[in-house]
Amino acid sequence: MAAEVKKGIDTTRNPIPFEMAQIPGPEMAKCYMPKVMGAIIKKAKRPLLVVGAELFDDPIMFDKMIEMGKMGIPIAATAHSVKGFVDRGYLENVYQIGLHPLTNYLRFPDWKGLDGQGQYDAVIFMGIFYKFANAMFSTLKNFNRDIKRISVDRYYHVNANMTFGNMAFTPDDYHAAVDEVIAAMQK
Amino acid sequence: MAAEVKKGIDTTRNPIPFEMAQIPGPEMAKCYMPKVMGAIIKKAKRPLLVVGAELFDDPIMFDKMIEMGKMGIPIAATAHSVKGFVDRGYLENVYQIGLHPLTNYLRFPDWKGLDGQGQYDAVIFMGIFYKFANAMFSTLKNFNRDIKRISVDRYYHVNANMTFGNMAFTPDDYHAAVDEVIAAMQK
Amino acid sequence: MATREGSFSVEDMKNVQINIGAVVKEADEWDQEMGPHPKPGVATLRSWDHMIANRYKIMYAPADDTCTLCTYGPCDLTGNKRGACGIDQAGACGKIVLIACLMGTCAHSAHGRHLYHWCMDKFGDMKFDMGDEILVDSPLYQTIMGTKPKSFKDFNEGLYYLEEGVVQLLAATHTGQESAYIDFESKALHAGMLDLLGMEICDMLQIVAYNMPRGAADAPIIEIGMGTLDQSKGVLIAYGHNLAAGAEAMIYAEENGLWDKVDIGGVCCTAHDLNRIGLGKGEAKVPAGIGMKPKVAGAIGWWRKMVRSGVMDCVMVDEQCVWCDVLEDSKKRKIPVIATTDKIMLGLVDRTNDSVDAIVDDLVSFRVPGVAILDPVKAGIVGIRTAIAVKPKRAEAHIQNLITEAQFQEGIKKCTTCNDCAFVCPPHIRISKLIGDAVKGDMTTFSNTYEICVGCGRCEQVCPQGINILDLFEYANRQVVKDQKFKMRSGRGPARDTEIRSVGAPIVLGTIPGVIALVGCSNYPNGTKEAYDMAKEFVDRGYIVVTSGCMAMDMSLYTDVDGKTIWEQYPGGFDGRNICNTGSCVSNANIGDAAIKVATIFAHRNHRGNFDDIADYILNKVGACGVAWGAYSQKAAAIATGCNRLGIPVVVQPHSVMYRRSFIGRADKPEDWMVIDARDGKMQQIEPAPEAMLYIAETKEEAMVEMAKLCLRPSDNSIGRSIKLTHYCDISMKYCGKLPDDWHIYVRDAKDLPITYKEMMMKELESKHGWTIDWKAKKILTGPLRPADVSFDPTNLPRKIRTKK
Amino acid sequence: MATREGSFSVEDMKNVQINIGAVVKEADEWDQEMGPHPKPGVATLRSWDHMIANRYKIMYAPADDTCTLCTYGPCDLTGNKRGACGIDQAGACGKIVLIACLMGTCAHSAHGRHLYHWCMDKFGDMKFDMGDEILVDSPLYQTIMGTKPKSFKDFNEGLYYLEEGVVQLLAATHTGQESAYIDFESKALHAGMLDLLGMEICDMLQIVAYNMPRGAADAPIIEIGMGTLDQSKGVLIAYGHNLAAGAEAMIYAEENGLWDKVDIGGVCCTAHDLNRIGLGKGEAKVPAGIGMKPKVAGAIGWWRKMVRSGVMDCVMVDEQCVWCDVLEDSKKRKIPVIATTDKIMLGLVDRTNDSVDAIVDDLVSFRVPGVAILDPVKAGIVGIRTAIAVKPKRAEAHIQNLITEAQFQEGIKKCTTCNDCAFVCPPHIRISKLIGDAVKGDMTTFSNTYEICVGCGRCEQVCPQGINILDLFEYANRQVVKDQKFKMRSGRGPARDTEIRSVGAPIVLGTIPGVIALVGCSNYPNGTKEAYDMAKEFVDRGYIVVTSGCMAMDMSLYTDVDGKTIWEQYPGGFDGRNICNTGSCVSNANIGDAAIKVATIFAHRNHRGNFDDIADYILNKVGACGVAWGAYSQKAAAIATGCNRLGIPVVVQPHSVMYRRSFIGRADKPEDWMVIDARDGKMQQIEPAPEAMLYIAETKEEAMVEMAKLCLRPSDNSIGRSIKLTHYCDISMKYCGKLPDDWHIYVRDAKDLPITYKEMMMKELESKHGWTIDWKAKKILTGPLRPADVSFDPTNLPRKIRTKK
Ligand code: SF4
Ligand code: SF4
Ligand code: SF4
Ligand code: SF4
Ligand code: SF4
Ligand code: SF4
Ligand code: SF4
Ligand code: SF4
Repeated sequence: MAAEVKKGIDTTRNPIPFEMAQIPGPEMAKCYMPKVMGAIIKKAKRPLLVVGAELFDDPIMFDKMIEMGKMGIPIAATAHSVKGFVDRGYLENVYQIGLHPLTNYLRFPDWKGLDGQGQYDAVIFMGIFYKFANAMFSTLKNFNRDIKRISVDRYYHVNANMTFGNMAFTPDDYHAAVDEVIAAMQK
Repeated sequence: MAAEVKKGIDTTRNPIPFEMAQIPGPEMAKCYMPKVMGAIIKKAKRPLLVVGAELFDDPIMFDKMIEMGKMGIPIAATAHSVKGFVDRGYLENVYQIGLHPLTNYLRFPDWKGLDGQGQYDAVIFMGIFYKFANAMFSTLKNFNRDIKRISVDRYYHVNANMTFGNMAFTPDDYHAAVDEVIAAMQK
Repeated sequence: MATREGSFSVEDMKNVQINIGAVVKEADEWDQEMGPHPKPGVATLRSWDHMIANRYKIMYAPADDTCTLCTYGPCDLTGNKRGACGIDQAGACGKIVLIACLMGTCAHSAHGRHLYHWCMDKFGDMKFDMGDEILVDSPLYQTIMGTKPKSFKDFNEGLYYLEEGVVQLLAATHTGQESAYIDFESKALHAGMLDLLGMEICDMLQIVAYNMPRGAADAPIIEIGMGTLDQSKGVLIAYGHNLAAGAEAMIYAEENGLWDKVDIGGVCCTAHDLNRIGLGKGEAKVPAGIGMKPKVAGAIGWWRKMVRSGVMDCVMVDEQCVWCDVLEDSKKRKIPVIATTDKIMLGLVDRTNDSVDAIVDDLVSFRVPGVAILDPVKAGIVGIRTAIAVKPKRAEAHIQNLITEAQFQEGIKKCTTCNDCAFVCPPHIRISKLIGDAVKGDMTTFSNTYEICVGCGRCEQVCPQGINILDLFEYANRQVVKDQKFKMRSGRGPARDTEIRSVGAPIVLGTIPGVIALVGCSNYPNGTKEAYDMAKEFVDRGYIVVTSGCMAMDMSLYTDVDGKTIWEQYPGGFDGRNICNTGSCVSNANIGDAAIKVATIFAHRNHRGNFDDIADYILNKVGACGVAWGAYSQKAAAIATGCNRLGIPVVVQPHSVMYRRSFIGRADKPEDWMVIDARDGKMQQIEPAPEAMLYIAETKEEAMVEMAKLCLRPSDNSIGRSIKLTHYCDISMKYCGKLPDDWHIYVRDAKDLPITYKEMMMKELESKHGWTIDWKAKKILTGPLRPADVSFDPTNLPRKIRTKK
Repeated sequence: MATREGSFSVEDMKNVQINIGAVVKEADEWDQEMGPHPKPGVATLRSWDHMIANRYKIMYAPADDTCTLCTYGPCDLTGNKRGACGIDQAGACGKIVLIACLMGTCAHSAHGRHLYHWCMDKFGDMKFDMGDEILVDSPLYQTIMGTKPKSFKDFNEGLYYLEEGVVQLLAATHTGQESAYIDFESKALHAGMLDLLGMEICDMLQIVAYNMPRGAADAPIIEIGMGTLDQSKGVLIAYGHNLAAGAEAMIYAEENGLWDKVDIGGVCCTAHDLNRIGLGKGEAKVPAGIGMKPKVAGAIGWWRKMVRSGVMDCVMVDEQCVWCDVLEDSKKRKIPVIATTDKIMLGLVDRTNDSVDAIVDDLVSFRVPGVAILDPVKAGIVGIRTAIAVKPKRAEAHIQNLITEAQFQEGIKKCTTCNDCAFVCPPHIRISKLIGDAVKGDMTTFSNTYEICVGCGRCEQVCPQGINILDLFEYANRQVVKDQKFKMRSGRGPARDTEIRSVGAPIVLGTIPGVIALVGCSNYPNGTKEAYDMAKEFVDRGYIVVTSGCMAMDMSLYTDVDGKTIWEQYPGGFDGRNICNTGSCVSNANIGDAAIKVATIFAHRNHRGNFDDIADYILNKVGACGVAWGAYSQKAAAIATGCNRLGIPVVVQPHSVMYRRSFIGRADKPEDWMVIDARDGKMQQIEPAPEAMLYIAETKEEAMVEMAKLCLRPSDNSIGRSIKLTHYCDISMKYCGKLPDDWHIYVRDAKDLPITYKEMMMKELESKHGWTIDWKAKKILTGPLRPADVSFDPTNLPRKIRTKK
């Protein structure tokens, strides 16, 4: 494992939708390596990190998300995930909003964003119930293609533009991959 | 081109259904190199070559099919493609039958074959209108999985088990690839 | 509903509405006893359906391996796995088939229901009178309902029956309801039967209300083609299936003497129907002869080509088969759109209650791209007035209807030969090749493929260079559009009783080799000319050829060496070597009607409430074959399925795999081909005839071979069988270069053999198939499945046995 | 139909059937004038729908990027591209939504139609009498149809209206018909409204025919759970939604004194309905009290667990929500199956016309795995006799109902941790982890996930090792099954007029914080306990909580520390801190009914033929919120859509994304939140309340926060607003650890503030939102969107303006 971490986790394997039958059509997500993912997130002008309630199942992820938040990326905490941030005392740029209304806002070019500063150009999903995240990605994929759809979740997210392969059963690798993303963002 | 032919045509590129929106579900065909394809056809105990009317658009293919027929593989000539064989004076092991009734027979394990000798274990499709071939592959894929579904057509055939990638726009490569298949069968 | 016969008192009944319901008994008017199945329910005819399904194997070609119908989904059903609800892939396919058939059934029935309300409003309750030559005037209605409609309002019972049935059937598609694919198919067959009924009601209503031809073999010859639209007038296009608003436009133009200012062109079935109005000999509540005034602009496949050809000024859409981007396409070209039914509202503002002046003003000044007007009278007036007034405004507005030479050149230069377009083109046109040729100055490939292009517009949407490919086609075919002026016979309506009387015996005995019904839309595998080729082949061979809808229009666009269309080449009777245009798509009911009439008029079968008996007769004795070539629609799926329940096999084109289900027999299983001999109840092995119920053909050539074959029936006498086999073999020889592999299994006797091949065939029977022949007597001694037996009376219904076993 | 009022002569009318139709006028019986929209057509209420859709944005989440509905397909619609027919992705989604809603509508309506025929047959035309305490006895019928049904046969008009409407709507889904997504949604809303009507007809019919409780707050407490089925008797399971055959089985058991030999367990809605029979105070044509005899086996999510638990001897299925592998699953375990309606035939032989003896003999000797019997009386008798007779036979046959310890061990050992199963498990259970723990001897994870498993069986189908995972679950939870014995209140029926009178003002003013209707099936994101948790949270807070169907059953399986189920903890009235089980899923009509009754009984609004007015009242003034948690079915989609048209917002669970469409507002666009003040016609800005019409929540915690929020209404007075905001904020504090970000936009006045947070909030309003506060007077000076105004009369209908502008 340690060796692997050094040369980088291969996040491009197992491009199988975590719900296997989710095969939407000819356009399906590509898998990327953590470094590329990190660099692309870094390059985004108005990124938004969208995190869901699955983080409670793997609480260390809250800390990683807070790390990202501290780099200045605003966080939309969906469902009741904001509780995780409250518990950790980090609410700096954290907004409490349902994924459904959030996605609705995202699909309109004229939305001004959670901070009133304008529409986002990239959303990064994480910790959201697979089917729900998949569907909301589908909304954006079909109805607002100006926003880059990124998943840094442990699943292959077929309706994203950029995703990892499935890492649902290799949590250590997954955590290491997220760390690599964060590291790449810090560069 | 000549060089390429020597080291073998890469038939595994462009795995995009020739009718792009034909994305049936989680199980989709793999692309194979001509030599592998040839070897697998050769290994089949009861193969059946199924050829359609698109051969009239590329008549040289009739000759290649006859080559295969001469190696002992029976040929089901669908639609009015049998005319091509009549014109070339080859009717040895050629049967005139519609693809629809043929597929219907193929899906029943108790069918005795065109020669009464028993059900086939592999079908090789070629020269059939894409959507129709695709659908008949789908019938077999879903309702008789004992028969291997092989396409040696110029299209990526998503519902086959084994197929080439798309070579619809590179006829020379395609012809060379079919020749390689035939060569591999002769080995 | 609980009902009681007899008299009653109306006293003490205040404030009640009395409906005069169905006639309970009418022994004096109708000499037929009620059959066993009036108003059959969902499961009433199930054993008939299961009989069909046991012989004609239900075969699925799933278009999706997954199901996404409920919140458990998506479920992966690949390999006939079950989803969370427990349904397997076959069941899931059956469900989609049922839904598709119901969509088709509803399209026709809802059309019928709308016409019912509209005709009652406009004309009142008219007598249902099909004229002296059509006494069996509603064969499907009578067979299914067990009653005879006497006036419009009687059709209400049929519509209610239909509507109740549809709701029962659609309910069964809910997740966790029906699960067995065979029962989904039984229900689909029921839906198909309801569809036939719905179409018949629809067509009968409009024939009577609008005084259309009632079985007129000499229905007039009318004009068809984009070139027939007079560009010096305002051109109003009536597009869809429901004549109401289009008819009002015609009446308004007629009454106000506006024909010199406006030309009306019909697209799709509305075209057929507008061109039938007032051409009949019945009660005339509409201006006589008015149906000669509009033009048939063309079939649905031409729609996007029409829009781009700049021939229209205003579009009035009604219902069904109206391409969904009609508003966007028209808007771009400043062609005002009027939506006239609640089935297609296009998101437009409902202006039904506004004044004509205000609406016309908004449209001709382009303040709104379109309006919805749900009153046909108002819609018709607005349509005519807008078409006339907008023409000069459109000219003033400098709309670029057509691209220039420079734009064409610019367009073709942009092509990178990426072939993205080829991956989405239904007929697989190699567009980059066309463009490449044009770059080299050769426009012929563009012209040659104009008719092959189905006008779907998918290529334009995926072209990364933004090339408007349909505009290129238009440019390259500008002269073709101008020259598109042809002749078509106006829809003649159903077969007359006298016609049935004269062809009944020849059909049943086989001396008329078959009845071929060609229906379909625009999704031809290889261009519209296939419509002409197939019709020509069979009418020329002496078959009775019937056609309707878009297929009838498309085949009109080709001529023989003398410049004659098929309508000018052959007469329009219901007879061999004739070709009938029965009318719009709802007139497809006439195919079933004609088959029923053979049973009831020629063979004196009781059809009243007796569906399965009639279907059994048709299956065994009436050599009819439907062909849905180019069909895209769920209506076509419903029609084919209805024909199947009625015992009529259907051949479909390769795109029809999207319907997912076919019915096809296994010729190798003798046990599937056993029938009862009604004379004594003994089981009798028969040859596999007809071999399939729903057959998918890869090419028109294969289709034609199969059509001939599917006209074979167990009841053919030897002369008939010989004639039928002759055509089967001839067509195979013509297109396949050889005899079919299975001709011999249809031979029961030397007399069955085609005369031209007789000698050769007898030799082959001996040498290849091991039959024994008495060469002196030219007789077959052993070999055939069964002997020829002229009085053999095949049936699949035990109740038809005449002497008890 | 053309009708004339007045008298007429019946002379000269031979052989006609006279139907007594609808009552034309009844001014003397009903003091309401007819409203503007009796029997609204497809487009009649379109402007209301467009108002909804303009405020609550139609949002799609396509489940498929391609369309495969016609022969042009598949078409790639990714990125809102258009298919060959011209439809875009949004339109294609709208079409699927409409189809799904129609499937739901038809499931209920076809059920109603069947019950109509059956009740007329069995009971004759009974007086429609809901008792003295329910005088507004058919609110939806009256609102939609504009008439009052007086006896069963009057419902026929409603059914015909429904059926005609369904056919019109389904027609619009045909390729090339409707294309604008907003019009598909208007049609879906129409379908949803028809669904409410269909459910009401269905439930009203059965309540009267089977003498069920009519709004009984004290409906009896009955037994629920697999453990309640007495294994010493033959156990007959009645599975589905249509009580007809199950009721006959009960009556047969009762009349023949067989209850000591047979136990009847209901699954799904049939369970609710069987347990309501004869418990009412109306005309008694069924044995009194008989509804206490059967047990509620459980909700649909338990089905496959039940089958595997070995508790049943014979299964009788009727219609709807019956898993499609019922026959295969039962066959394997030698449990005879009886199909009793034509909607679910399972491919079984139709034995309706055979003798009971012959059928029972075939079943108990296992010669056939099942039969179809379409006569409920015969089906009921066969069911009882088979259950009793087959029990010993099944024992003799040594069927292995349950796996052994050894088999369990063998099973778990086979697991390779490939996790294929995890990729298909809807609630994402890590099955390999459960097995791994069991290998280590720890069964707790198997137990903890038993209720989370939705019993879909997908895991078993993909396991390459062929491990029967549901069998493992059964083994690990054997004691749980035995102990599954709980109490549920029997379905009470609709809210009584007196109940409405007493809660009307508190609801409209907000002092009862809301009406929460919990409905749904079995597809809970995180197990059945969520049903209990959500109900408990709101009933405890003083909301009126209403539930039905499977949700009502599932919440019965949990108890408080005293061992009491929710039914034992709270009374069953339609009041705050009460919880009502209205009955089976068709009783969901009662939710709409209750809302209408608030408008008509409390607020004296005319509801007759006045749907949009009533919906407008509800949207603006009745703080009700539906929750379809765990819902899988198209019926749920239809119900939610019907509620939406009636102005009731609905929260759904995350799997509901499969419904594809939601309605959700944009709080950031003030122009979307303008209403008319009916007092003077002026436009008034309001806070976004309710904020959404169809809201998808990710977790039950989010759902609960949203439910509280969706009970907010513009008409809340300050006390009410303060109470509602208290709960909204409290729930957010409880589950999210903080106040919601948007609480301030709902504050119009200091009196609106929750008392507990008042001080803190006022500070925040000042510091964070820049409002100005008069700290001495504790008043807000500037900041709110609008002032609190107790007589504000919000409406979206211009016709409601009292004084002209
Ligand atoms: S209907 Fe059945 S197969 Fe389709 S998604 Fe729902 S559970 Fe799966
Ligand atoms: S519009 Fe014509 S050329 Fe373009 S994809 Fe369709 S059929 Fe092919
Ligand atoms: S998609 Fe456009 S650029 Fe590509 S080949 Fe077709 S026409 Fe040329
Ligand atoms: S033939 Fe097809 S496209 Fe033409 S009108 Fe009939 S159903 Fe519509
Ligand atoms: S219905 Fe329209 S989008 Fe769907 S397959 Fe047919 S043409 Fe394509
Ligand atoms: S049956 Fe239970 S464990 Fe298996 S896939 Fe379904 S929900 Fe998961
Ligand atoms: S699919 Fe079977 S073998 Fe694989 S992890 Fe699941 S239970 Fe174990
Ligand atoms: S709650 Fe759902 S599963 Fe249960 S009976 Fe109602 S619709 Fe069926």
